[in-house]
Amino acid sequence: MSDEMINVLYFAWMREHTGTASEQIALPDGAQTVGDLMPTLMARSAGHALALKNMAAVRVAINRSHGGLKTPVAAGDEIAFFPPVTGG
Amino acid sequence: MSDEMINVLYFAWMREHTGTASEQIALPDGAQTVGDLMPTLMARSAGHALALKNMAAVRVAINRSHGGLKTPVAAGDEIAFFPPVTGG
Amino acid sequence: MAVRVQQDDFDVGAESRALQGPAVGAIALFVGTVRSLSEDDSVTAMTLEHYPGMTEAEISRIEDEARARWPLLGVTVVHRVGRLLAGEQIVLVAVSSAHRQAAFDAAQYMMDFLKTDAPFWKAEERGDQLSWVEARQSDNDAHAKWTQE
Amino acid sequence: MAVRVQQDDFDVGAESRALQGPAVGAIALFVGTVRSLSEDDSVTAMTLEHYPGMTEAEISRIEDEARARWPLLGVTVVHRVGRLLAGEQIVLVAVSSAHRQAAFDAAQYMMDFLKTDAPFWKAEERGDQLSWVEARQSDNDAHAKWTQE
Repeated sequence: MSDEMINVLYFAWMREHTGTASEQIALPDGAQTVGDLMPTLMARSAGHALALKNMAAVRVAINRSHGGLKTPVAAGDEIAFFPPVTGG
Repeated sequence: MSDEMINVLYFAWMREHTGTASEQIALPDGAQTVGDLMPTLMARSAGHALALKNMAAVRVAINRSHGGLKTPVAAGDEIAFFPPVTGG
Repeated sequence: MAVRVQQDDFDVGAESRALQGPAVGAIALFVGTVRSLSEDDSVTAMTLEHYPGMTEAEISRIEDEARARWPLLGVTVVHRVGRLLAGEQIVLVAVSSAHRQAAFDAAQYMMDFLKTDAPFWKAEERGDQLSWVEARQSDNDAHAKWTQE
Repeated sequence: MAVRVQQDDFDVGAESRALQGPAVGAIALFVGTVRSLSEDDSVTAMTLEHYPGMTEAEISRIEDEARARWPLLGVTVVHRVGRLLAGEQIVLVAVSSAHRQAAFDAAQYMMDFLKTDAPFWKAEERGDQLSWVEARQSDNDAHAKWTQE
């Protein structure tokens, strides 16, 4: 494990499943994209695994811009996971 | 001339040209459509002739519904002439 | 009343609130105002003439056609007449529906038909010059697009 | 400020007035409200969660895209967050332009993108049950139509 950290946010029902709105995690060794984070995140709890198991139903933002599993990540990034939006 | 009357209205610049907002005229003998009224109306004054000379630029309403030169007319009708509308 | 032709100004907020209701999810509103600046032009006021009786009938007909096309919950049209100063409100079309697409489409439809069918005429004041506004081809085109669908 | 995310209610009339100006001829406004009745459904309140910082950035981006597409004079977006009762106002998009087509199109464009891109989530209350609202396919379709042009 590197000790470079990223900040991970969860919203709406994903926040309820993971039990947290925000957590700091170490950037996994060799992780270059959002997709590379998934095994680490899903291993954190049964709730995390449930929240993240169907990524087709999940949206991702990197540093407050919409992205996806292939978006690059780096230390210090803010990665947010949330359901499709329902405002307006 | 029959003594059956129609009421003729003019709006906007047509009112200014004819010098009148509203006039009662006798329905000309044999007149069946708005078009049949035109010679009689145009003969009323130079201003009427000017106002009505280019009917492509004029709109007609018969009893407060949009119509045209071929719309039937009958005694008691209200015939209005006006430029293309510019409200809203 | 859904259709009003009046000299007095109107309150967009009050008209919007009046359209709220338990089944309403969307309110689309359009406000037309007296433009004083356009290109090198400077309009200080305008006078709106209309055809009393026909105006209300035409707007009600346009409302009926919009209600036949979209599931509307409420419709309000207010059109001012008489002399209006630059910057003043001229017209309000406000429509409520369960969903936004119907509200937007109906408001736009009603404005497009109002522009071509409702018997109003504008005369603009520039200094002490009064001139009748000519109809715009773009308004006929906007009307036509609804019948070509 | 053109984009506001707030708990407080907003005044549609004041927002409309704030967009008036000498070159303005058209103001298009959209108000979204909390629907309490839909089919056999009865919603008493909803809570709106959002992603502070990203929300404002996304709405500003949507505004920039609308301004690049249409000649707009003013844009206001207000979106409420927190707990809202049935019938309350949720969102306002208001756009001013010289002419109505630009104002209507831009208001609709901004609502369509706000619905798919701005990070808000609704949880509805039915009695003491709270449930997250699912995204609607029709909102994705409305978004898609702007990119297919």
